[in-house]
Amino acid sequence: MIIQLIISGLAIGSVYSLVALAHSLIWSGVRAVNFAQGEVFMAAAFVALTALSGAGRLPALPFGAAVLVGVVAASLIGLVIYNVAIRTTSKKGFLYALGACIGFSTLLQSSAILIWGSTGEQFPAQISMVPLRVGSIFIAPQDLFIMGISLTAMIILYFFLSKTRLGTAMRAAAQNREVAGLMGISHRLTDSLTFMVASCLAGLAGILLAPKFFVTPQMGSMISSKGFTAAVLGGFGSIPGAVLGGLLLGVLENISAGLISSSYKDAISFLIMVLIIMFKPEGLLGVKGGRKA
Amino acid sequence: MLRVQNLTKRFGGLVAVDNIDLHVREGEIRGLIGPNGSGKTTFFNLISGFDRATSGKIEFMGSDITAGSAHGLARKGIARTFQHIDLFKGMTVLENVTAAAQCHARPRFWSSLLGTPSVRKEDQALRNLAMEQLEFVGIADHADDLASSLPYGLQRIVEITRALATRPALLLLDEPAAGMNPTEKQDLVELVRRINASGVTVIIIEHDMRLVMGLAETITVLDSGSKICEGLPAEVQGNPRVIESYLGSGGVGKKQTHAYAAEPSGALDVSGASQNPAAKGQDSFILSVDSLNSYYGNVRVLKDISFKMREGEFTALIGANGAGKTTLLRTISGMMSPRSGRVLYKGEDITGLSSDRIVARNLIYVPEGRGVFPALSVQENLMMGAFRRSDKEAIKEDLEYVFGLFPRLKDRRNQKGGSLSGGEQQMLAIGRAVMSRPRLLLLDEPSMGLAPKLVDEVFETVMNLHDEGLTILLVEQNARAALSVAERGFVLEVGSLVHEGPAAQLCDDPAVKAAYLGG
Amino acid sequence: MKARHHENFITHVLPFILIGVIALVPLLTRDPYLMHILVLGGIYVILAIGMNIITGYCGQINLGMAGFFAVGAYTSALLTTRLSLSFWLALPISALVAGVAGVLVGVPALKVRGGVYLVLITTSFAGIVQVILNQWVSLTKGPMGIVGIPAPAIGNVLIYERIHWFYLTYAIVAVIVFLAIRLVGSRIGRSFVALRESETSAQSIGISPAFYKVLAFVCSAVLAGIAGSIYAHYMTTISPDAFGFNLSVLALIMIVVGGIGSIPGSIVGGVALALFPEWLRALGPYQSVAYAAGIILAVVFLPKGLLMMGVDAVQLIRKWFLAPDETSEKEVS
Amino acid sequence: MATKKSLRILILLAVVLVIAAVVIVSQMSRTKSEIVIGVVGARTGDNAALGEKQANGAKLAVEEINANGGVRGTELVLALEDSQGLPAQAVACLDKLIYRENVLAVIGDCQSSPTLAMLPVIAKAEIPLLAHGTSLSITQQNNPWVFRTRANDVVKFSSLVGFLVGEMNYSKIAVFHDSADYGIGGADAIIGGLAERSMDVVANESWTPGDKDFSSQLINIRNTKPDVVIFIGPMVDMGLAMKQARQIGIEAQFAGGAGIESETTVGAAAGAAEGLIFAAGFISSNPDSKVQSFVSSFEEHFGYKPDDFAATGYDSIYLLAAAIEEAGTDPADIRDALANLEYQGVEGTFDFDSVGEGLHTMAYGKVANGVPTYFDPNNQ
Repeated sequence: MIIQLIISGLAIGSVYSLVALAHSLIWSGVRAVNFAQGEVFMAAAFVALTALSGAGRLPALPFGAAVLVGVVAASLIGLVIYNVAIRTTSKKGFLYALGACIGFSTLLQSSAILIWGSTGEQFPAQISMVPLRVGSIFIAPQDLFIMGISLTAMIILYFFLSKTRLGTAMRAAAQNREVAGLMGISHRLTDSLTFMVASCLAGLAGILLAPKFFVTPQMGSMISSKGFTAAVLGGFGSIPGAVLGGLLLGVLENISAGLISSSYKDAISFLIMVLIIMFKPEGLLGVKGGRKA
Repeated sequence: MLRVQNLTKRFGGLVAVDNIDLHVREGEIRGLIGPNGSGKTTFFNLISGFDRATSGKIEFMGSDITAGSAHGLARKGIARTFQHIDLFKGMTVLENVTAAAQCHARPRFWSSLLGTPSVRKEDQALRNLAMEQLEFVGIADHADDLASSLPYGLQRIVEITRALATRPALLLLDEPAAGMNPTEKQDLVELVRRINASGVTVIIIEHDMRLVMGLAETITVLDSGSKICEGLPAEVQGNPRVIESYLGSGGVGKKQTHAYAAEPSGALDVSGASQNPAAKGQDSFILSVDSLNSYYGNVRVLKDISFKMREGEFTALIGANGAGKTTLLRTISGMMSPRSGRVLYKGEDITGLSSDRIVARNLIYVPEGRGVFPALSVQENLMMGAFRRSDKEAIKEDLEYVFGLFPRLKDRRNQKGGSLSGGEQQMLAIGRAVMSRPRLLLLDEPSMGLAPKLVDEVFETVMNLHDEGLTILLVEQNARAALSVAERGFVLEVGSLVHEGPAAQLCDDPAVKAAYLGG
Repeated sequence: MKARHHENFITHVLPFILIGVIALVPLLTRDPYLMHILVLGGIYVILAIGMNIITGYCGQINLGMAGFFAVGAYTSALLTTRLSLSFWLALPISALVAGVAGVLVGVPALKVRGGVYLVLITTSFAGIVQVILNQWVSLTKGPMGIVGIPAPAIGNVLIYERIHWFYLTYAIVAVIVFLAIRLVGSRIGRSFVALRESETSAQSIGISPAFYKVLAFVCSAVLAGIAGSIYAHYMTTISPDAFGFNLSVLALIMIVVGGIGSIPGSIVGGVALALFPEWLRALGPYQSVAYAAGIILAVVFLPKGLLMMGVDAVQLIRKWFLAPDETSEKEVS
Repeated sequence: MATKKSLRILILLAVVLVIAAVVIVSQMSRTKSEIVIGVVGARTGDNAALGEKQANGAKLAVEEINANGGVRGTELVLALEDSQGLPAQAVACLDKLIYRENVLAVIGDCQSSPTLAMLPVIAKAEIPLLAHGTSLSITQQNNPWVFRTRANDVVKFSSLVGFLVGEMNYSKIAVFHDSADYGIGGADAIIGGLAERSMDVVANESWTPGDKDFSSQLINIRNTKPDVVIFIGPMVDMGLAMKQARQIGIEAQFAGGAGIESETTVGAAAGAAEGLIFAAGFISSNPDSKVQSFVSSFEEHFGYKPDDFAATGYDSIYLLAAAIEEAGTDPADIRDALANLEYQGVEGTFDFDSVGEGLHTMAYGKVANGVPTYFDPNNQ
């Protein structure tokens, strides 16, 4: 029973991790927060779905290509959000960035309703629905698929950040913007890059969950806040923290829902958020007394 | 009235305030001086409750206030100003001061809501009190101006007035004269005297030695967290330890001859451009700065700075802190843009270009405090230096060259930059600069916070780089060390160049000492 | 001295002009549709003032207003439906309860370092409130909400007609505006602003951050509670879905659009955000897209808010038409 | 003095602005010549899908009616407003419809809480409201102007229970519902229905609307080994729940009320809905000719099969048309006409009782090969 809960918790958790990663990357890199992350998540799923099933004159693409299209779309949206909502308001203060981002999430959601309608669509499952049975435990192949892809994405991210010049530059800028400038690294570049990478992750998360969930214009709203909780839980701005936080949140949610009461599931995620912020603001893997959030 | 007993404050490993004893008599003016990073401001934060002491005891008018909260102590009668002006910008001057005047008044929520006569009378009283303070200080006519709209000097005064409005017994002034012009400073001295005369005890941190020496009866000198000397201004000025703490130890004097003999060997041509020894002969100025004026907000930090540097030259720029050395380098390297004046680099006007553009022209700035990327490995840090370059082979060579310069770095190539010692970080910072193939290298306070031995080591490498034909502009507080390695020297005092000459002569020039210690 | 007069005028006179002008609308039309929008607008204004006290004046970003609003609405609804108290008793009580909620949020909020965490913690509070409303069925009737909330009565006259609600709401708004102006003008308001501008300096002159931050939270919560109570009795039926995250966001947008740290700004913002979407109804399916676009533009392009923009416009007009008069004045002052 | 002047200008400016506002809001009033029917429903927000289907059903009906010469020779016109599923907004929509568009009658909202908020306004404006929310309380506000054209939860689920226990002889029934009014109301109805037969549910689990992951609750249900699991909640949620139920190895028969057979739900269930039994007023595969013609023309208009909500919108318009045809354009007459009307719609036979409940019987269906099929247990 418990194991069953943990496994399905890990599946959803790995997706939380991706979204949490997106939040943490942006925070550590640009000192900003993208409150429209959930809608990026949603948009990517819709775009990928459209690519997969083909639209108008466009031919239907294979899954892999569709994913690519969706992720690219997400990163472009991220770029726009940075340049319109974040960069313009950076001088005016957090309040304005917040307002602009929220404007964007509404914009994306209502545009989605206009383009794809509000009824939502089913994302064709990529792998069999038949559950694998291990003893009394049932494992949905889909869950394994999700975990696998998220893991790969995280590994790729790790290599990008640690092994490539641009990735290192992003980390450098995250640690000391001014000096990074002295190395000839322009902020505009790294900031945009950070937003695009983060949006890629959020987008990928959306596409991964699409077959498990149903693709609707509203699918992003809850995920984004779960992503925040996960990021804070692991330590806001910490990359490994985000991964851990996501998995942990997924499992905690599932177990508590299974053993206590399912109806208070969301309350639990909120509660975790409040408790962490109050008693361990640096999170599980964050630096104590690290930069203010 | 203030009695501090072996007060200590640690931040992690660093000991910012080291076992300090201090007695301040009722009604005196106490000067608190010391070079950068000597823990003066931390000391203030401890007394005023903004930081908790690690150990030790603070007594104020007989009561133990070691664990007092900042706002609590303000009500107890300890007022302070801040090193970097921190006014309520959105408020008018009067509002700023009134906010302080209500220090001892109860909130009186309901009566305020209903605006009962009594509370109105009280509010009026507060406003009058604030007004009195403004009149006492002599800025009453600015009462309704927005605080942020005032000139810098006046903002300092407003901050002092705000502190006064809490009717303190002890007033802590943190570099009140910073960024003031001579006349403003005169008024300030006079004001502090009047404040003191009105029965307020004053402790003042100040870098303008003339001012503080003239003002304080007793002066306490801190160096790297501990009290090194206390006494009358004259005594302090003569005290060798004080002079050393400011002007620095002898440094690598032995290398001086070497420094003069220095001829670009061109063995490894760091600048990438071919460069024959003769180049130094002709009038080819690699850098020429003319009548540069830079401001922080309303503060004029650089005043018509003009100087020229030849290709291959090694110039030291010295002066007490607050003199504007760093600002000058930041302006040249494009991290801030000047209000007026021009910076010519190899004849090209680079004034106001963004820093990454200027880097692209091989003008490299090694910032104060090194700016090592703490979470990047040593090698990654170095590679970031070569961010703009794509010539993989050459980058490899240079990497090896840097490791040649600093063998320690080679050993630690995979360590995180943050885990290095101060000296190693400095080497890393210089190495990183070399990686971007500098033509002109701006070095900011490489000796800061380093043990003398390391200082020598760092300066030696810098000299070697110069021998390799690199043009260097070195900024140093540690005047002696700097002058011992450089060929030429400039002395900067409160924003303007006051002396210029061969390093050897400046080294013993009394005027230099004056620039630091006044008198 | 002139600057001071100008300030005085904007902070003390303008708000009542605005309310007065709105109160005159019935002379033009008593059309229930417009009245409904304006009543909502009035409720929004109260919410916006609350938001402005905590966020605009004290600088603490609070995205939990929906939570306080809901607490007020449900308290009032339960008191009147279950214990059949009168609205006039339920209103202050629900304000009080909301105030207590304000303490519950304000105290933890003290420990929070920086804006983002504050946003997250206040959002979580609102989220928790909504979950409770949905799940504690025995008390709140869960998602079905509470039906048949009685209309308030003055003497034996029921406040039922839209027009009556219009006058009642704006009477309350006027009182609140009056008190709010007093508050922000008082030493307390001064301390709020001091904390916003610089917490360190505020401490250095004896202002206790803990006390004043919590106080600010309570004030805004109380106002949100009052707004909620009015809302409940006006709608006569409430359900959790009316108190979602969007409401908190709305409160934020209202002060950003109207003017941050300004009471008259709150009035403009509140009414504007009630009218704006109705105008957009004409656009049919595109309305919410246009709405979102409008928000983004407002946030990015009018940082000072609609009100100050209007005031500046007035200044410009004066510069153009009253130039001579201007000069004569300089001579005077 | 300066402030005096700016004061005057400001008042002027403010007055101008307000007048402008008033004008903009009160623009485009309709002429009374045509028969306008208002439709209130969520077109944005979480329940936009319901509103869209309801509106499409209504559109189709209006088109057909006008094609046949309209009502009493005049064309029917629809005025659609977006309630976002929020009470305050629903009231605003209603106001706009009544005082701007001069509607004769209103249909909607498709959710209960907005509908409840609309009731006082309707009572005051004295025009008929054909309500589509299924919460019982809607018809219990003794508001003579309210007519419900969908089976309420009690009717729907007690009859479902009757069918499952009576006809199909299932005994171990588990109910899995959302914690919103639909779910809770439905669950109560089921428990009540079972209680009549002195039985009880073996498991009663719930989820918060919008949840995506139900494993924990489903595991609890699995452990009670039920014959039937009845799902009640938002369409998407139900679909996901069924899919995940199969994924963790629940083999029981699935069942549910109207909406569960919708393409949305069946699609979301991705195969898990196969064999699902449901009770609905409307079943798109009902052989009845009237239903079939509706389904085919709806599909060709909007590209997807109609469901409960679409059918309700469709029937509501026809009901109004019939009533107006008979009684003319006086609201009171229309109300009385509706009350006495007996009408065969695509949802079944409408016969409004004293409180305004229209539907009292249910049809049963089964999902076969992904499509809801009309289901008659006798000839299985």
